[in-house]
Amino acid sequence: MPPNAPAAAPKDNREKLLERAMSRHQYSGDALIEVLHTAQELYGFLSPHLLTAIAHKLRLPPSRVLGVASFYHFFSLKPKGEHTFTVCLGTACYVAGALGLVERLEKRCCKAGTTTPDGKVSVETARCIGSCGLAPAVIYDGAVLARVTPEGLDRELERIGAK
Amino acid sequence: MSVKTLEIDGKMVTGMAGETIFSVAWEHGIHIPRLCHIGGISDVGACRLCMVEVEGQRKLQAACLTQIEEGMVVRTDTPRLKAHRKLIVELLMAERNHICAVCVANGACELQELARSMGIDHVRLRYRFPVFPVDTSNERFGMDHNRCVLCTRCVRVCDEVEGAHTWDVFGRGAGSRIISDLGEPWGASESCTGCGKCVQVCPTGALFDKGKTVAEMRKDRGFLKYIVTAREKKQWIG
Amino acid sequence: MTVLLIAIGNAMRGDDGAAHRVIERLEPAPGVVVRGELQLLPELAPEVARADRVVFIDADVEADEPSIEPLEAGAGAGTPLVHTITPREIVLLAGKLYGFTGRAYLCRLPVADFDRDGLSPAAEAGVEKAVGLLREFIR
Amino acid sequence: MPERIVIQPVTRIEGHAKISIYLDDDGAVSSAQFHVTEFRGFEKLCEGRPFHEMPGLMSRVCGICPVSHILASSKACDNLLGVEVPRTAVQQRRMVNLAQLVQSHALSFFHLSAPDLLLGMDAPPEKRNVFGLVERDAEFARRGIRLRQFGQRIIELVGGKRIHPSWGAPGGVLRAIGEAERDEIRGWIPEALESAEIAIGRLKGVLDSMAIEIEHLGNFPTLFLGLVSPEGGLEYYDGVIRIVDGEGNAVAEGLDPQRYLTYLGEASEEWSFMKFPYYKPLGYPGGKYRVGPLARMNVARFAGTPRADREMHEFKQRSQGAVCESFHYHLARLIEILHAIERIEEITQDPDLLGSNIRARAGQNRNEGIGCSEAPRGTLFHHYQVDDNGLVRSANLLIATSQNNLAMNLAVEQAARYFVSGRSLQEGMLNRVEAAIRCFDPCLSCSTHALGQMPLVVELRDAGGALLDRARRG
Repeated sequence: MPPNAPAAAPKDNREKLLERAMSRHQYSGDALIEVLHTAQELYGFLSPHLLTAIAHKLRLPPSRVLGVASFYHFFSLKPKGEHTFTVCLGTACYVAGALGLVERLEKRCCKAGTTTPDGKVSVETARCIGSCGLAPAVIYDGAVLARVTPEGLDRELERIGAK
Repeated sequence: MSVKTLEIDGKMVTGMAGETIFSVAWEHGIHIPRLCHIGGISDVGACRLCMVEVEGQRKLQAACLTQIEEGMVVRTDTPRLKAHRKLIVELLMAERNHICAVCVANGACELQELARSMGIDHVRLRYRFPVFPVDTSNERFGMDHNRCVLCTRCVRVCDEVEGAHTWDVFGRGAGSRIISDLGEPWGASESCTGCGKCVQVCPTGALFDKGKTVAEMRKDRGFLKYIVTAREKKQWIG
Repeated sequence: MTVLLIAIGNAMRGDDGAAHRVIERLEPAPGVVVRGELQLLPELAPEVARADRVVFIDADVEADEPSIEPLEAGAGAGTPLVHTITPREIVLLAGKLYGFTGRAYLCRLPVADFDRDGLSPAAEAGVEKAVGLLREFIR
Repeated sequence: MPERIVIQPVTRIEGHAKISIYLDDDGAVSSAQFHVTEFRGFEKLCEGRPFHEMPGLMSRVCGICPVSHILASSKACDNLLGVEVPRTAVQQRRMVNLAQLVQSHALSFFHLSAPDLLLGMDAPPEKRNVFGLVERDAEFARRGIRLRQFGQRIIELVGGKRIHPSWGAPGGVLRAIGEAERDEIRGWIPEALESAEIAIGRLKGVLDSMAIEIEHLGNFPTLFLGLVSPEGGLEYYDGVIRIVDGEGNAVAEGLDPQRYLTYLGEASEEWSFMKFPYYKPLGYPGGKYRVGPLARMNVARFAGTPRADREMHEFKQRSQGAVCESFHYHLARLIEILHAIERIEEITQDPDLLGSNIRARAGQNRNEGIGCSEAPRGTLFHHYQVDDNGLVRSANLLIATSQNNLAMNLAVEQAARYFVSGRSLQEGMLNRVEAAIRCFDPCLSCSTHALGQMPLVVELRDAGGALLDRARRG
């Protein structure tokens, strides 16, 4: 998912697109995950307002909708930062020192799973991104960076002017 | 419907096809420990306390979800199962902040009773001491996440019996917690009817009547059988 | 012939609760009365006096192995502000005030750590042994 | 070089305590401090809890006087509900409070203090204990045990449990009692009254031989603070605060316990975890005051029961103004036992004691509640602030022992100045310094909310702070 795409779409259009996705599934409750995917792609994160709207349209209890949205890592309940670092913690990356990358990001930016207060950077972790040959790997704004070092992260952070 | 014969703990028993090991065992006086199961609502196999050994199967099976089969040989109380259950109760104790001595449900708590019956006099694991809030925004009831074991009885009774589905589970793993509606305070929930069924089925002091002091909370679970029988069979049992 | 077993300690303070574990694990037996106490208070003396034999079970950081030793009545060494008294003192009170003529014993349990949940391995092993010793003793 | 002596831990008091005695360049005592070096933070762990759980939670502050904490806590919660507690519950609460006073005072007198008092401060240490007492008079010692049992039995009969009863609750109590319980309590009374009077007689008989101790163990003017009934009599459950000075003149009358913050302040010192409350209008440390048995004898004008009135009248004759000798805490304690037994008897005659209306029900109507009652060791305040959902935002406990803190320090210093000399600690000196504290019967687990038992250490230090001698008890 290109992280900057949602902001580009005009607001009213997004509502329409979400409505179309729900309609495609005949507003079936079973399509909740698909609908949440579409919403996340359109808006970048799932606000309470959005979740309420989806719950009403799909005739689902709000607690179920939030329960599902909070269960999957893919969904975000808060706005993502301008840039996102997702550190792979799969076995190969872990062995190659991914934990040191998380530590560096947490030290310089914010705890994994959160976004810096200025909205600049989000730090995420993932199980295995399937790029074991590139270990340790980090997904930076959708692109996979190979054999990342803490110093490499420092350079990236300086380049985008974090902190 | 066909009758099936099987062996549980060396005893020959019979049950109807479709019945679970758990319910057949209980009908025959073999009481398998459980926290998430409660008669009258669906089973989810969340607590894993009712795990049993089934001959010919390497893995343990959740008795509340496993249907009986002809000729099955089941053991419910082996040393392996005992050790397993003990560890589960200890994990539950260590996961949240269970402090029996100052709990509203002291003396009437299913978790406490399980621990007692298993001879758990201490927990071998390091306590996590998570910080959880208490939600007393509802006018009549309170929810103390510190005492929740995530059995989801409240979620199911609210969905299946009351029909409101106010409760659900937020997040995953150790970060899970019970939420009402979109995670707002219980008192702000629009779907909650205030029926209190969740409070009565909660096995611990997590859901309680507001205004109860230490060791004062007692729960009445008889209503569930009454309502479910009334609904399904149009019989109002005394 | 009655035996009174008195466990002393705070079950919520790690190994301090070892004595309570011991009496919980002992099977009930005719003529055997068990009591768990947080601390000893003088009003226990009349009850001690009614028994033929009394065993105080207590955690002791200086014990290496659990043992059951005869306990002499006697005054403690100056406890000016304490709100509790010692086993020896209870025995003395029971004897002098209530005519206790039975025998008293102290069962010391090896312990290590009071700042934990549950028992340390050392205390756990001690509890097991002590249970065995006491079973013999009661018989 | 000035020097310092330290007694630590003040033998197995329920808390961790240390006495430091500082000597000046000439080897004379320059000052002494009574430190409490344990911290428990009970107030902190109440935060975020529903206030209805507070009486049960608070009973855990102390295994010696849980009832006092249940009561003050229940009263603070009554306040949050804004209800009037039914008379049956009030009578039960009064009775259990008095029962706790009897058992606590009986332990303090018969087991902790009587050996010093009745055998003499200079009796050999191996004799100067409860067993020396037993040798001297077994019947008297048995009476002591029975008196404690009387108090404990009432707590058990009414509260359902000897220690940490789950019985007090916001708005009232949880269990009604019946005729059987009441009759059993009544049955104890004649013997209990007799025992109390015998003890009083025995103590009065030896006071003349204790003139030096009476004079030097905490004898100084301070304020005295305690609850009194609206008529000015002894009162333990409810009432108004009265404060008198060393001359016995009223400094303040009819103060509302609800407004305690307007007249009581709490100072902290870096060398002790125990706080130092003081009477605000006189500042810190000028506003030092004493609470507990001696203070109650001084603030109340009368007892309100015949036997105790007789003793109290005589007690008040011991001084021109207020009785300022801390040593007389002991006698005051015995008079209180007598009074409490008489009051318990009165309560058992009240038919309302057996009612079934034991709890007033209401939702939360206030965000702030203050409960005040007299605990065995003095006035106890529980103060809670709760949010609109009834969760505790902050809790403050003002404990009897900490209110006596300034006076205890002064008493230790006075005793040290008079009895300690030289560069090493000797048994008789130590014993008197400890005895100064024992007058107050402090309960350090309450006052610091510390866990477990702690012994006493006394350290003697020179002016440069170098340790000269150290004694440890317990």
